[in-house]
Amino acid sequence: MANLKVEFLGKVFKNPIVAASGTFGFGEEYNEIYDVGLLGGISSKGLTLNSKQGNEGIRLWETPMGLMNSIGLQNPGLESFISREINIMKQYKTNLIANLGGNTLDDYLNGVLLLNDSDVDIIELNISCPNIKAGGMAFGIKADIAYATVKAVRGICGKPLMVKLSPNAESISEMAAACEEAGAEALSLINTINAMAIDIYAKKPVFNNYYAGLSGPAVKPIALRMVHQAAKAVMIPICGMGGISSARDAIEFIMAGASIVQVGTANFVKTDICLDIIRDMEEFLHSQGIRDINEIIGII
Amino acid sequence: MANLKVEFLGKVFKNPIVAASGTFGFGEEYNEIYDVGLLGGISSKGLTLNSKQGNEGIRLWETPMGLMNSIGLQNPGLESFISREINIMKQYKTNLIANLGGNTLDDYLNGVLLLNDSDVDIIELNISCPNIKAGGMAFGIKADIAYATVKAVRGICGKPLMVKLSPNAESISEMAAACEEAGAEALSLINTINAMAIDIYAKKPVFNNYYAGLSGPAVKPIALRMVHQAAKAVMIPICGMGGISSARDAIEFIMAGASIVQVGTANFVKTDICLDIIRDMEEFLHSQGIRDINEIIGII
Amino acid sequence: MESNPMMKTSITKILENNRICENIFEMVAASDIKPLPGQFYMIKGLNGDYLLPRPISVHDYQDGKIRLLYRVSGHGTNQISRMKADDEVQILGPLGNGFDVESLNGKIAIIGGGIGIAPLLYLVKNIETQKPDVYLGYKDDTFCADRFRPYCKELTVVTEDGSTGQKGYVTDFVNISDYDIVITCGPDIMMEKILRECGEKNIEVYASLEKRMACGVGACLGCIVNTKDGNKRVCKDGPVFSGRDLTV
Amino acid sequence: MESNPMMKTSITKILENNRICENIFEMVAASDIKPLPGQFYMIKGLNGDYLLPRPISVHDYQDGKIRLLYRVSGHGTNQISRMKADDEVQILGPLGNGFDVESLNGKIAIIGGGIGIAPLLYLVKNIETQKPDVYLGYKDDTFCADRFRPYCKELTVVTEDGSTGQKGYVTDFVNISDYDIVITCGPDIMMEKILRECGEKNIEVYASLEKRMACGVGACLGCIVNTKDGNKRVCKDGPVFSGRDLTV
Ligand SMILES: Cc1cc2nc3c(=O)[nH]c(=O)nc-3n(C[C@H](O)[C@H](O)[C@H](O)COP(=O)(O)OP(=O)(O)OC[C@H]3O[C@@H](n4cnc5c(N)ncnc54)[C@H](O)[C@@H]3O)c2cc1C
Ligand SMILES: Cc1cc2nc3c(=O)[nH]c(=O)nc-3n(C[C@H](O)[C@H](O)[C@H](O)COP(=O)(O)OP(=O)(O)OC[C@H]3O[C@@H](n4cnc5c(N)ncnc54)[C@H](O)[C@@H]3O)c2cc1C
Ligand SMILES: Cc1cc2nc3c(=O)[nH]c(=O)nc-3n(C[C@H](O)[C@H](O)[C@H](O)COP(=O)(O)O)c2cc1C
Ligand SMILES: Cc1cc2nc3c(=O)[nH]c(=O)nc-3n(C[C@H](O)[C@H](O)[C@H](O)COP(=O)(O)O)c2cc1C
Ligand code: FES
Ligand code: FES
Repeated sequence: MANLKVEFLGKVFKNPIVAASGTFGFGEEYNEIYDVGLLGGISSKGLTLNSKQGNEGIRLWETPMGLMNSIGLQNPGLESFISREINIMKQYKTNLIANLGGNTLDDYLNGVLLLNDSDVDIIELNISCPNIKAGGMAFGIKADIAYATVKAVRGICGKPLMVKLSPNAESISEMAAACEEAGAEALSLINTINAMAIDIYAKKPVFNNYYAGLSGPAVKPIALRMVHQAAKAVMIPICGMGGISSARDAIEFIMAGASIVQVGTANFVKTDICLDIIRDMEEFLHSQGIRDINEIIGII
Repeated sequence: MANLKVEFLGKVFKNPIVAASGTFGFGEEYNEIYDVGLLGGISSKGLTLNSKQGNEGIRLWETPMGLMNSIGLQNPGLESFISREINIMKQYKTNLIANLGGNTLDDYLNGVLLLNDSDVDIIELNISCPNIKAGGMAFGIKADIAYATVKAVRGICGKPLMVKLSPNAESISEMAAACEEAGAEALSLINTINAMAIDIYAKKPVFNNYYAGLSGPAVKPIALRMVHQAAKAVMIPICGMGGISSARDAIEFIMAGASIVQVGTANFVKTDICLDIIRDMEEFLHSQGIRDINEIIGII
Repeated sequence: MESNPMMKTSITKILENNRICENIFEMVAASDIKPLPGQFYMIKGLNGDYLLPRPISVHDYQDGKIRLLYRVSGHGTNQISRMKADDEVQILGPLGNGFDVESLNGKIAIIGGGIGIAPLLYLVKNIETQKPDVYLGYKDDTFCADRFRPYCKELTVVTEDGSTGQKGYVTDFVNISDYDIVITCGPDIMMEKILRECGEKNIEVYASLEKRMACGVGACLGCIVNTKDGNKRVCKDGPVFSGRDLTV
Repeated sequence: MESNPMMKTSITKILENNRICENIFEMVAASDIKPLPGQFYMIKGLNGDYLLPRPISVHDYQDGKIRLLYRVSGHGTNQISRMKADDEVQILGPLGNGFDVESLNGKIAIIGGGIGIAPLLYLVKNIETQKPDVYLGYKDDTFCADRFRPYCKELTVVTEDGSTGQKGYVTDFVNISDYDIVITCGPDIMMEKILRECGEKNIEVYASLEKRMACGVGACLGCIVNTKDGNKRVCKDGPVFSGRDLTV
């Protein structure tokens, strides 16, 4: 039996597989299908200070081995989260990551203050949501804006702070380094890649916002490159994601420098795929005579 | 019969379908299979001043609905091109685009000088090849470097000048605007996206250069978004590409702002796919009562 | 309308996958969980070159076998239709709320349009109190209409081209005011018309809705419909909605 | 060694696709172009979730039908193996230079390893001057060895586990010096050994090489092999190379 246990931001992850933000709700629905406590962690649906109804119009669009989404951060708001959803999530014996979005610095700061007193294990600061028109995006594109944001958040944050990077950043290496310097204790990447689809019969963009976020196996090779770049640019640990659909994919991210990984779109392809991935990772390590997953983190 | 004819940089394209650089050689091999003169144009394999042997090690890697390549600009060099390959290409009754790569500004300038006196219809300045270690890449990433390069080239260029953008640019909009301002008469995009693959058994990156360029259907939604962004940022015409595999894809790019498009990886999937695309585009226009393809260029 | 007593992902061999007409197919597969009428499954062939499973309603269920009636309307359903007996298929479900058949009392009209008739057979078979009147509208080919006959009081078949049954739109042949409850599934335009009319006449109405889905279980918030009570998930809170709640 | 008199992309129905043993399959499809021994085809099922066609050698050709013998070694060949008679397959070819059978004069040894035996049958059948000695090396299952018997002077079968024929590596059972010409196809390590030995002993040798391919026709420069004469394309200048030209 190979060891899959990893320490990340001072928390023990029983395995490196975390359900990705926005693809797993608050775990409740998937827990009807399998015990989500078997996962290393769950990253919550992206939360905002106030509840949000999200975007109008088509929200999902399939592409060749990819998925575009424009959910627009529909969520119950932080107050509801802290009084209700967090308690559901806490029942599962796994790490609870609160994914926090926002349009302005104040949104982030007020959000963090609320989460400070809650039971979440890690805050994942989402400076990269591509589906909000005003503001949200810029935080994730320019390294100097990201630096200022993370620095301010770090100043008041009482929880381990992981910053989620956007693949739309001007330079992933510079962005990663800026966030580290500003006090991020870990980085997660990638969020979805800005993309477009057109309904050629209607002669209109498919999404009301024109662009939407691309995820899934199609983006994996790009995500892996970015995780490798980020890992080379910083000393802090990394949570890698983007298209992971198999143990092989997960191991690639880990070898490229991720300590833990998130699985998003693949949950839609096969509801219990995370369990397959955990099982197959262990088998891979065993077959290769690798006794501990920690031995291969970042070996490339 | 709908009209597929487009004028682009003063040349008549009998249809908007151009074989993409690096995927079609100099047309010779594909012409054994079908009459490549039926295409709107052919963009040559990327050329450099001196001949190049290209990269060692694995050069191709399949990904979910994508292809990574690290050819490294293997080519016979401009002298050979001008004395030999160009004559082969000129036999085909179609537009001849010379794709020009380089590591230094001087490479580009000397290359353009040679091409000035040749029979090529258009020069496609490739400031974006991701597979050359030194230099090559930076031209395509920073808008100010691109500006300086294009400006210098424009100064001596006696041919219509199309600049090929990299999706790895910090900002596609700024890059497009910078190239326009520097004198580019058209833009083509996207080149391949930097990506990575790892051989988890060997614990090594698949490619000697670590990263390689991703193309094919997987990248289409990203490419389409970038073409739309570029089209909104400039007034000059655009040649769109990235994952086009069907008439539907081609029409999406045209609606997003491309006057002509290039088809690359899809040629590998089905050797004569360009002919299918041309036929199906015409059928689409006809079925939608669109009499002239020019009516739908950039309508989104 | 309590939902999902149980559901699971299973990979199973297709028992049958037959063409019914033009581009309508029927798949039969084993499933040991008895679905509620109106529930659906997320279906994916193991070798398809499409990413997401496709939502398909239960058309019938008997002796541990589900029947799915589906129309080839794009790339995914095309590939599903090419599968043969013994090929492996991934099935998640049953999903969604389904119809609360026990609450259906009174004179019932069931109105299906096109492939929207798929979920209605299993519903009709499970209405115990009183046989409903069933109205089925088609463009031309009138597939599977006969399957309804044994379970309904009256069956009205309508085709747009008049090739079978009455000629016209199915909605033109229903006198809504005759019924206590109306249930509908079909093209948006047909359902909207019925919802509006029932609303005006204050008649209880249920519609089974369709939205693009990713997770199918309520987690991704991709399949939202606006209701008077805010956003609802078609996959989890639906696909069956009461006209009272919808904002049409 | 002049190449490709003609080639084309065709979409055709599979005539047969049978399992031969463990993970070796054989596909039969119609093709009206007679290939040269050593040529290959780019093969793709119409519904596979993989992007690129797979290169597969001609194993045999008769009466307008090509036979392809292939090993399931990954995702694409796995999907190809699941296709059934009447499923549609896209075939591009014949491609590559092939063997120049007319120039093969003298005592010939043909050495195949594993699935590398695939292209050798059609070659052996087409050597007219003198029947060659054929050496086939396998890990365990000795598939298709009997097919060679009628066309060779002597047939030596070797398995690594000794379950059939001789036990050991096939290269241990060939006395290279006995031959004027050696032809080989199989694992790199086997071919390298043979190339080196033939080089030392100055014996004419031909190897059929494998490289990852995209276009298959010589345009993409993805399948390069270093030769004494610079980079050559395995798909167009090969797959058959003379030991004289290779740098091993
Ligand atoms: C709850 C529910 C039950 C359904 N029951 C049936 C049924 O019993 N029989 C039947 O024939 N059809 C049914 N549908 C519709 C069926 O899901 C779509 O026709 C199918 O998904 C189209 O897939 P495609 O690959 O052929 O089309 P494509 O256009 O290639 O699909 C692209 C993407 O859009 C989605 N999509 C396209 N059209 C629809 C649609 N109308 N509804 C939902 N998603 C769509 C696909 O799922 C896929 O993700 C149902 C839909 C829902 C939501
Ligand atoms: C000229 C030529 C002739 C061949 N003839 C035969 C034959 O007759 N029978 C047979 O069983 N095999 C043959 N092969 C090998 C066969 O092409 C590969 O086994 C097959 O492509 C593997 O595909 P996959 O999807 O199963 O593997 P995957 O590993 O999933 O393939 C991923 C990618 O790598 C490529 N690839 C992987 N392994 C090889 C390889 N060994 N050679 C070339 N490309 C590879 C695939 O084509 C694909 O693009 C031949 C190869 C070449 C180049
Ligand atoms: C439907 C959907 C909703 C998402 N919502 C969020 C979100 O609220 N916050 C966030 O940080 N990322 C969100 N993401 C991005 C994912 O967490 C993940 O970064 C991305 O999808 C790449 O991983 P994948 O390819 O495994 O899905 C969402 C992704 C999808 C597909
Ligand atoms: C094998 C290969 C070689 C390529 N070589 C070149 C090149 O020499 N010069 C260049 O500008 N682009 C080159 N490209 C990029 C293509 O021209 C095109 O920009 C890219 O592949 C996206 O289009 P596609 O998805 O249709 O292939 C190459 C692409 C491939 C796949
Ligand atoms: S499909 Fe994910 S919430 Fe309905
Ligand atoms: S596969 Fe393209 S050159 Fe050989």
